[in-house]
Amino acid sequence: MTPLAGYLLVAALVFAVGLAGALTRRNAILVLIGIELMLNAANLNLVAFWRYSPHPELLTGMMFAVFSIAVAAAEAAVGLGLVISIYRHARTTDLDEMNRMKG
Amino acid sequence: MANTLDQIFVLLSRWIVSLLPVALQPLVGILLSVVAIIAVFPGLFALTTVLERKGLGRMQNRIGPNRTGPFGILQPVADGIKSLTKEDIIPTSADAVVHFIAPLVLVVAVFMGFAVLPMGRNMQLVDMDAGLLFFFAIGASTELSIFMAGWSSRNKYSLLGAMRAVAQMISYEVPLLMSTVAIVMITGSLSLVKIVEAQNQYTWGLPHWYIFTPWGFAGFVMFCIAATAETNRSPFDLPEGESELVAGYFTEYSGFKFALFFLGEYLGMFSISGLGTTLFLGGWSAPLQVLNFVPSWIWFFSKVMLSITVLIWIRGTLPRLRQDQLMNFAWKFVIPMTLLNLIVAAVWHFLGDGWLRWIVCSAILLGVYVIGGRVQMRGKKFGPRSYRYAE
Amino acid sequence: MNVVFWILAVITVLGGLTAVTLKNTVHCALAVTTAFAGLALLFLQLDAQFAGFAQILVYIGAVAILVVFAILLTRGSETPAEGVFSRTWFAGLLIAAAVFAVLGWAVLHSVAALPNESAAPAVTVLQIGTALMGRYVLPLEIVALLLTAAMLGAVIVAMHEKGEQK
Amino acid sequence: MQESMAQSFHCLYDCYGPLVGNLVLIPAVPMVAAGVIALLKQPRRKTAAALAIGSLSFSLIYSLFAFAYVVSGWMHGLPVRETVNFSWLTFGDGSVDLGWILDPLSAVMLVMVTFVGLLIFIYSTGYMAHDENYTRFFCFLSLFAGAMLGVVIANSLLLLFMCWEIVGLTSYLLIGFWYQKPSAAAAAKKAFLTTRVGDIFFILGIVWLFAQTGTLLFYSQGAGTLEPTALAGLLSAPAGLGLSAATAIGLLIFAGAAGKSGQLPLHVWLPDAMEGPTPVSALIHAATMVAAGVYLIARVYPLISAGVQPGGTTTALTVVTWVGAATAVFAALIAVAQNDIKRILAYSTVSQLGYMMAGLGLGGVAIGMFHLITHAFFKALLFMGAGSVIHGSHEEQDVRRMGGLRNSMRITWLTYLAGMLALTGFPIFFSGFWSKDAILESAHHWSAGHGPYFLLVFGALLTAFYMTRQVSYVFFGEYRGDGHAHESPRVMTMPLAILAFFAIALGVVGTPAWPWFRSFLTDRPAWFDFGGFHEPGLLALMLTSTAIVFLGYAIGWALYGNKSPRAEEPDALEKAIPPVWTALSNRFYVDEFYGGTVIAFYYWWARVADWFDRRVWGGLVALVVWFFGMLARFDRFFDENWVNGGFDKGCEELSVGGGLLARVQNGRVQTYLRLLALAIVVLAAILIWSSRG
Repeated sequence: MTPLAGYLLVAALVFAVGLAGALTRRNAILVLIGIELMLNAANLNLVAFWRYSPHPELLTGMMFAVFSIAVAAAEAAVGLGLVISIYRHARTTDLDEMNRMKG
Repeated sequence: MANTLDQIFVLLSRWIVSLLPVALQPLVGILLSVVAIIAVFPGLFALTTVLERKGLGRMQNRIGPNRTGPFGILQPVADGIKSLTKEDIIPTSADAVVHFIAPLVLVVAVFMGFAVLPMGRNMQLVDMDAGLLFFFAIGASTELSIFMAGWSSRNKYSLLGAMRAVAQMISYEVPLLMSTVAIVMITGSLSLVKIVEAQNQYTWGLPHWYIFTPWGFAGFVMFCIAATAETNRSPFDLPEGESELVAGYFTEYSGFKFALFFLGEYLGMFSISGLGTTLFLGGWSAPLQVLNFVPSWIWFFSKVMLSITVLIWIRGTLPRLRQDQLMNFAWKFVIPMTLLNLIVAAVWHFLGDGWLRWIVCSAILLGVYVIGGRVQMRGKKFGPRSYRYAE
Repeated sequence: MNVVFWILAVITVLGGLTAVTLKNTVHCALAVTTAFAGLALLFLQLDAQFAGFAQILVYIGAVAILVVFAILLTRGSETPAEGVFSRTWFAGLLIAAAVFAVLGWAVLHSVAALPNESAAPAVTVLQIGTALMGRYVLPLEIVALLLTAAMLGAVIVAMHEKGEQK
Repeated sequence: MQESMAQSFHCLYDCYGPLVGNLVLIPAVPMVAAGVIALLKQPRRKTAAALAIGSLSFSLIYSLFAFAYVVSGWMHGLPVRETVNFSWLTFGDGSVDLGWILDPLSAVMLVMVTFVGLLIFIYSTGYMAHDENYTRFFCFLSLFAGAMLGVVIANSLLLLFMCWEIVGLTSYLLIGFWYQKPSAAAAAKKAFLTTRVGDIFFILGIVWLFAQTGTLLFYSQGAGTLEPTALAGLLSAPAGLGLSAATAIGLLIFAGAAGKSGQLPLHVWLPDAMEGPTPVSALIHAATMVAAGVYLIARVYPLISAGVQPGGTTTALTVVTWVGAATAVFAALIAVAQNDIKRILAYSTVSQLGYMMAGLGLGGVAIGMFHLITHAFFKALLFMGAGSVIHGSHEEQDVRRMGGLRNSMRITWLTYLAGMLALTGFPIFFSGFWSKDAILESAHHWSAGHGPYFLLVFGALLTAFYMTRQVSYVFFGEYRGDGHAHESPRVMTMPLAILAFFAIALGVVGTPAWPWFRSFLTDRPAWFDFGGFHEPGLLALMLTSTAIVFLGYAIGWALYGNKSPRAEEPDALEKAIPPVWTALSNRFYVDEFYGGTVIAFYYWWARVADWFDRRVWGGLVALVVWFFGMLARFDRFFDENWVNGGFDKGCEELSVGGGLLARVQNGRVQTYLRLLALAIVVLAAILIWSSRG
């Protein structure tokens, strides 16, 4: 059976990939996708640690994961709504052009 | 005797498995059931197409297919051959990969849905503890395939159809789920097997099917509506409304892929009505205690076919909705009512046994439905409709 | 080391990679969906049925669709002229790599300390339900509130210009 | 049956039948209905009425079931007293419990309230037919009904008090229902404030009781305040002035009751309350709410009569008795000289309440309650009759401008007559006779002096007198109003008839021959024998009261009978004895007295406070303001000359630095994200590094 480290490494990899996506893509939606990936990686960690914890019957880690999934759904909804409304205003989803807040 | 007949398939598979070396047994056991599913339901599909076409024909005062074979029984075969031999066209501008993957995803997802349906006593592929959740999770992924199909074929009809379909399926997935949650609440389990067993009891020879309770009945109505919408069938067939956008999201499909889509549609119909049967109509349990000697799987399939027939009938009867009507209906009537159903189910549960809960629950439901219906129907006029039949 | 895990891991990571590298946004969305699916299966590998199905239901059933919708509504699927990567993609890549390095380093360092496989917990949905209604009822309520708020917020944000258009 | 009764009687903390378990539905359903009606739109009159009446009829049916349950228990010799108690809020180791109770007292009261209430609801559909605030009216009505029923079933003084206050509120709302009439608004305010005075004492009593016993439940398996252990404790606890805590608390609670039931000296609000719509007067200010005070005393009777020897009395009881008797006569006297048909009835109500209180004080729960029940029926009848009269003679309320209505309004006339005879206690055939007679009898046997007895007898005489006066004014002679009177619609007369029937028939259950009611309330078996009449002095007593009543009729008829004086010419009695008349017609100047003392004092005090504000505090404030003004000037000076220079310099520095920082703040999400990630990397690195060594 797979050791915990395997899952952790996969999670780390997915997290890194997500981060890379969030950092390198122009399109706001894809940045959001990257963020979703990072969230998922975190969930994987949670579940993995739950599974390998001495008391899995306490359900703590998995519950956390379930809740974070729910929250992620909310986050996606709001984020995409924002992107759409920004697109309505600025006619673009390119983050490099969205720098109105420049100091 | 009756028992062996009832369990015949189970015994059969056991026997076959027992012939094999131990190492292979679990794998083969599963494979057998999978093969069975893959064999049975397409067969049903063929049967249903004939049924639908002839039934609709009669309803629309036509004859329906009657050339191939006696009473056009062989029509599906002919169709199958035709669709297999047809050229498989992929539009030049289409996104070939996605265009190819879409039907596969659809069919696979739909087939997976059958894994948790108990089609008879001890006749389910897996008795998952979260079976219902699994079913819906799989069902959710069909939307994606539809989108892929619509988007990949670079055709505004397809795209529009896909968007409509996805929007509609998402909107109606909520009530579909909600209407089943009541049952989960009462049964205290997400496992479809347990749900059926909970309904497989009799008082005075009458079954404890959930449809025979106030909330169950209301839930069933809601479920039927949502299911019809979920399977994109008339009156909710906007995504493939021929008169509006040629054939919706599979306009650009032809040949075998088209057949796959067709298959997928019907399999979806089967699985959803199988679910409805399992949840509300007592799955494989007999409608009367005295009829218990009839094998359970016969009951299951007859119930499924019955509900399919009803679906066909509805298709032959009701006109198509408009998109806004569709959405309003989903969000302003069906979903609130399913929510209400949850409350009623809770009341039912907490009032405990006795006549009181019947009265209270029915009262609440009736009251709200009457008022809600009034509000929805305010200011709408319905005139009589006159038909003229040819002699 | 079992095979299934590695297959799933590869699927997931590949899905992620393609998602962040592909040009066509819709393809990215589809790729990320496979990544989600892979993760869900990994959950199942970890005997977390409920979480896995929830993952499928939420991510593939809802989030992916949302993303796709957003893409189509913002015409994101047309690849922009000046490349899909932002001007400073290199820095971003470096930093991501650094993050992975740190994380991986951390993991590998603590391999010895990590707990070993315990017997598969027999977690029934019933237990989860009772936990949700018992110990976790407050978080549950809060999440419900949050979701409602999010839904309203999303709706308002996305359609508040309706007045001007009509 | 037997066993279940036995079991339910020896009920442990929370074992009770479903009937009692759901008893709370009785008040709850009308309250919910009120809520729903409140949400209705104004034009939905039918729905509102239907909701109110439907909910109350549900309560009535349920109450009837409860009543039957209690009666059957009692018939099996197993007196029912079932309670449902639950802890409302807990603090430390103490807790405030609420609960409801089903026992003969509450059962009887439930049936009475729901029944009379229902009739009045039906009546109001006719009476308020032309009012545009129909829905609001029914909302208030059913809210009131719910609260009142809550008072009835309450098994906790606190719960009772809550409902009590809601009742007060609804009474306020309904008196001021026609708030556009300034008099109505004023009356509503007056009622609210006056009852408040009583309620303050009441809540003081409650708090004290809680401090003494640590619970407010009436009955809870020996731990309740009305059960021997608690009572013993209260008796032993001294409260100064040689009173025991029991007496003191009893008196405080009685003050509250006096406020609600318009006992002397807090009766002033009740007559003014007649500004409200007549059904309201009938329901709240005759039948139910004002009776709540009496009911309260009956409920806490064990407390008030704590430590009483058989045949003896206690301080609290004596006070109750005297106040009651005094009120009875006082109000009756005033009633003699009123000309507003409803005011007459109002004062008569006050005096009848006096009777009830006296009955409680003298003869115990059964006697007082019996009069309460009978009175509820015939007084509701009288009020609704008055309403019908007013309705029929074009909103005319002055008795001198009516007359001769007995021809034009047949049903009203007959029913009114029945009510009037019942009220005055016409012998044998009318319930009022028996209930009043019981009170008189117990007054006669009272150990502590005959004062109350004579007062009450005098009261009876006056009652007969003023009712005769009113009836002959209203129904005899010829019509003196404008237009011509007409009979009211069926929906209004039908309840009158029903009530009239009960006003007559109810007497049956309270005759000395068959004291069913009394034995029911006191958990004794009842059997029928004429021996009841052979008690010493009883017959004599009955004869006396009969004689008194007829004397009253005679005088009344002599003075007012069948002649129809003009409104402007002085009243017959005034011609006879002017000074008395002026005193009476001015209601003994009680209102003026209060106006001269209490209210004047408040005005004066307000003026003092005002002056204080202006002069003293105002001066201080001005001083402070001036001081700070000076300070500010100084500051300004300082700023302009020293601070600014340095500050400007600092600002320049800052702006330069900000400019540098702003480079980072380039408005790109990804930049921020990148910094974030970098920070994470660094932090994690540090963490791991530190954890290694």
